[in-house]
Amino acid sequence: MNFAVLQFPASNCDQDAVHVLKNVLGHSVRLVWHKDLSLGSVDGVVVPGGFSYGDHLRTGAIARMSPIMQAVQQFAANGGTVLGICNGFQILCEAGLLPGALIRNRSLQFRCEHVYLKAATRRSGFTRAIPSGQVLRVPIAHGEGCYFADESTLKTLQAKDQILFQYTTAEGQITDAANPNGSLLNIAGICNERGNVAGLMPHPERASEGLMGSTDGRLVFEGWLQELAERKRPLAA
Amino acid sequence: MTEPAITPELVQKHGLTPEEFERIKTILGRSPNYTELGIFSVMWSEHCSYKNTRPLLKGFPTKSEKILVGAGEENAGIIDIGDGLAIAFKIESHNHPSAVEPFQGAATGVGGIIRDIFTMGARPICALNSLRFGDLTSAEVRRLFSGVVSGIAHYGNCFGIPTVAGEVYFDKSYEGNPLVNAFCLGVLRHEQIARGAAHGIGNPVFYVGPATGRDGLAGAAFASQDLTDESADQQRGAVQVGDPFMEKLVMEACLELLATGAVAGIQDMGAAGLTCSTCETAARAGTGIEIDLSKVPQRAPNMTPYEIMLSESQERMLIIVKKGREVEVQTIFDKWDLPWAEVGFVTDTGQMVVKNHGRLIVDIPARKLADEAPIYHRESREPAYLEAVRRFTLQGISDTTEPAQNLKALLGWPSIASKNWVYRQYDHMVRNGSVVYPGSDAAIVCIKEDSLPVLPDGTFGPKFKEKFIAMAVDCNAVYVYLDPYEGGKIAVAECARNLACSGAVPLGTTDNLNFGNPHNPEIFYQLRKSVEGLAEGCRAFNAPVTGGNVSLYNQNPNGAIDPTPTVAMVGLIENPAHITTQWFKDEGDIIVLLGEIIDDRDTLLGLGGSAYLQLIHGLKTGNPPRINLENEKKLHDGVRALITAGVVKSAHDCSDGGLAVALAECCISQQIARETPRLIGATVDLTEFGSLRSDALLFGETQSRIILSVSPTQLEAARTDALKLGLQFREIGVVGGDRLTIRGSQSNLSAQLTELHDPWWNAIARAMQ
Amino acid sequence: MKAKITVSPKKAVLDPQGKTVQNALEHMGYKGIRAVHVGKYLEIEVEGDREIVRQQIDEACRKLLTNPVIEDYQFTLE
Amino acid sequence: MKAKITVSPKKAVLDPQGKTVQNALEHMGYKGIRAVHVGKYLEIEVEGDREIVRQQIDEACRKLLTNPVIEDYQFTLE
Ligand SMILES: Nc1ncnc2c1ncn2[C@@H]1O[C@H](COP(=O)(O)OP(=O)(O)O)[C@@H](O)[C@H]1O
Ligand SMILES: [Mg+2]
Repeated sequence: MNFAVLQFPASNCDQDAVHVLKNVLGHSVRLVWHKDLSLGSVDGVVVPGGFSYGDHLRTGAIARMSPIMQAVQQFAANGGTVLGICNGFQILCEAGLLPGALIRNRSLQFRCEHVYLKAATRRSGFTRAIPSGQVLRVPIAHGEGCYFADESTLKTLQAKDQILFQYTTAEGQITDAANPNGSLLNIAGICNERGNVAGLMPHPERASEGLMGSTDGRLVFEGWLQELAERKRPLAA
Repeated sequence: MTEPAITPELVQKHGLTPEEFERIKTILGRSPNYTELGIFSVMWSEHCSYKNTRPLLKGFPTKSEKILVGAGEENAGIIDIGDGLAIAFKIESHNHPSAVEPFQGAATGVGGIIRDIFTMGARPICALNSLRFGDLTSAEVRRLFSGVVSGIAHYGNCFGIPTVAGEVYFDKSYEGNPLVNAFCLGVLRHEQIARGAAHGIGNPVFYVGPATGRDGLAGAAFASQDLTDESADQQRGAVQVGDPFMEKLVMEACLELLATGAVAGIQDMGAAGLTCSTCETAARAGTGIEIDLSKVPQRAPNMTPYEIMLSESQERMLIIVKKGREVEVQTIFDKWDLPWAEVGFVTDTGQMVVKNHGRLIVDIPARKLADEAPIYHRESREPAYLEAVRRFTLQGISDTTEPAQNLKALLGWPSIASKNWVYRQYDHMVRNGSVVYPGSDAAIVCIKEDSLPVLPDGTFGPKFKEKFIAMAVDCNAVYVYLDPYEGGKIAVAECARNLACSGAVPLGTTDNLNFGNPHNPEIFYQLRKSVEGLAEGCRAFNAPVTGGNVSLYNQNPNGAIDPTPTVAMVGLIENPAHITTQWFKDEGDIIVLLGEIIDDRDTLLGLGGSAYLQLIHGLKTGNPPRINLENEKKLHDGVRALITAGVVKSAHDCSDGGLAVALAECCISQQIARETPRLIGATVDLTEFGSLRSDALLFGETQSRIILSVSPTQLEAARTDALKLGLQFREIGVVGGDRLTIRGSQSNLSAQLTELHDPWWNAIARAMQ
Repeated sequence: MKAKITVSPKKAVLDPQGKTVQNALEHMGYKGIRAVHVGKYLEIEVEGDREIVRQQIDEACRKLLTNPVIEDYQFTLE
Repeated sequence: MKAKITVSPKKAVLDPQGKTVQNALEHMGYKGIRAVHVGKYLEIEVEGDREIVRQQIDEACRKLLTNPVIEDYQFTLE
């Protein structure tokens, strides 16, 4: 596959995303500069983590005005798949590609640690490779990861199966104590109605190699790759 | 605008003595003007010139076959790690700015040390921090502590550098004068080493980064004064604000530019800003430099030459460009939307010349300014308090009757308790290289392809096998206070021991000398003796000093801080199979103690200066434990050999809190995920030492001890190897269960792991509520 | 001209910062505090036709300066 | 009563956030912007004697709500 990883000023998990897609999973990846107008020909786009524009004003607020975001909007409108990780999730929300917003952690502190997650649905490419019921251990690293949306948006998310990941206990229970940032419904990741744009606060790219302490995050990419492979395969005659 | 006349009062206000002023007049052959006076005052401050400490620093070992750039040559030292790769690292203090404005002070401290590293051409890949505060019972201390930690988090997280290790101690002596030492390490190929020298007569000089404001005016001079309420007040107007976003862009642009080969020399504008960067680059190259201030981007209206030259606005760099290649600089900096300006050129005069709109303002011999600051051999006298310290005995201190309570108290003592409240606020994983996170003896970071700066063709260059860098930072300042020489040695030994336990071979050391006012002979004695101790230690472990920092005048109205020569050591692990962590792994594994159970030549049995005496008896006194560096070295080589032989499952050194605390840490310190520790118990039998005092046996801090766990099937192999290596090898227990039990014959200690974990994990968070 | 923009969290949005400030104030001994909300304040110095500026600021608030999902804003021109 | 407090970075102090927002606005095509400053806005709902409240708010601003080293504040009581 060919992936584009966007690069905004002060993206800082861009190389990490490249590393995993290229060196761990063996696909071809290009970094795409925020001032570019086109993504080129790609199968998938990663909006990586970091502190685009220093998180000034609001996380993701300024990045979403970047020229490249027009191309991402277009790519998504054409059904292309986009994955936002951490700051990427924040940018996609600001850009209106995903509903809701990410606000300051209820602890008011940045948090870097492993958390437990469960896929809330397996309908999405990003969750389909996760064995049902499996609890993933993946790190978070954010100060503003508390997912917020108004009640009707939350209802829609639930009704349309758009909640991808929820924070859980080690046993897979969705409890308040397992919620590291105060997200409504323990939401760690969602997708749009069509299912082709997704965002999550935890960092699957930091949990894709044994040496880094967990390989659970790889499942997110593997599912995505399966889906892309199916799309590419000409429909069986 | 008329400039103030040069009066003796003005000279004194600039921290210069009448003799120093005479020396300036001799150098110039005339009286300096106001701007020149300011320039001399910052360049000749302790912070920039080391005028009080240079003779002492000469005692450090600074050579090894692996050193590519040595101490004092450049902004940071560089060490070869094989395969054409090298690392650059250094530690630096930001104590006084952090006392005035903890968040920004600490943040800009991190920014400054990161700049020192990428100035060398290296890509910064991880950071450490060493912190000291007063007692957490004080609201003001809590404000400083939380401000400093969030400042470090803010800068490092946003910049995108993992903060992977550190240390935090709390002691009254730091009240009002916290210590904030920040360390950064970067990676590069040998051929990518950049120099801070203004080579090439006629080469243009570029200023890049944000505009100059009035921030941090004369910060270097500020760092070289006692911290009084008054000086803190005066400095209020001078707070530097850090912008990690800007620095990230400046770094990426500089690394991209360095790859083009268009750069003749590069230096960051740190302490003393434009002044220091211009005169040092010229002095290093033996050239001169001329700049015109009217070309320097300015943030505030009507800035005077004095202000522009002395400003410490952050995130700025000085770049000497090869003539004819200016466009490459402009293109790259425009790409990153960064301001740049051509402000001058390199000359052959040896002079540092500053003009403003063409009018001559400053004309000083660069080398004399940069390298010929006066040097002082300060008077040194043994501190009076040491006599009482040496007289202290254990007589009248009755042995413990409640060891389990003592252990819980020690684990919940903020200086010993888990620092997760701190490091969970730091992104310690970004860049996907952190292999061992904060929480074990040393942090370990993987060096892989994308750790490196790019090459001219935009690639990372030839493939290489991943390498692993281990780092730790340590200093038990109470030991140093009680015995500066021995304490200095122990600071190095503890750091090296942390590396050895994680499987690493030391490569080099960087140190940060935090002391009080050196004009006080007793303080100078602490400084002199502890530097001697550090130097001995670095020699013993073949870990030469590649650079460091001196921070003096750390005083509050009640006196000086405890002498705190912080030591950060860096080591290498070639094979990932040798990466070792401190926690016990599997039920049934055998617990082994390497080293003597207690140093019986120590009349205080390891309790002098111990955490136990401080916390349980309220005593900060007694001779600290002795250290024999030869034994210690043998221990480190031994533990590494055992690790390499594959017989070690965990290794943890005994330090603050002694054997009992170390054992408890082996049982409770593995963290699986948020609020999910992995607890694993142990049963330890020390009855054979029944004749010893329990407090000394459990909590004494005898040096040169390491706790291993070994699989029963490998025990004999481990023992055979250890004895061959001349180590003392003693089976003391078995891993397993949900309690820690230590049997002695005077008393038994037994506690549920959850009861040990709770105070240890939560003590700081609770103190901060 | 100076546009002064105040941005506050929407009522339905969790405002832990407001709560923390309120607790701290109460700790310091201040009485009678009913609620605290923490938001943002922006000052924009701008030249141009007053009416056009007003429209532009309003637009900028909607497009960039605030996020309507979580924030309300008000501004004055001076 | 409602105290409305605006906090802005001191003029001499670097305001990286303001600068970034200014650049972003210019990139979006807005003209004539001289400067942008980004600060904080606090609303405190409080009961009590007006004069005493005024004093208390002022004190709280100095001691807790702002950092006098780098920030200025203003407030009104409504
Ligand atoms: N300020 C800090 N930043 C990051 N990590 C820290 C900090 N303070 C302590 N740590 C980490 O916590 C662990 C325990 O630290 P410390 O108690 O100093 O251990 P030791 O006694 O082995 O030197 C280490 O892994 C250390 O790196
Ligand atoms: Mg330590």
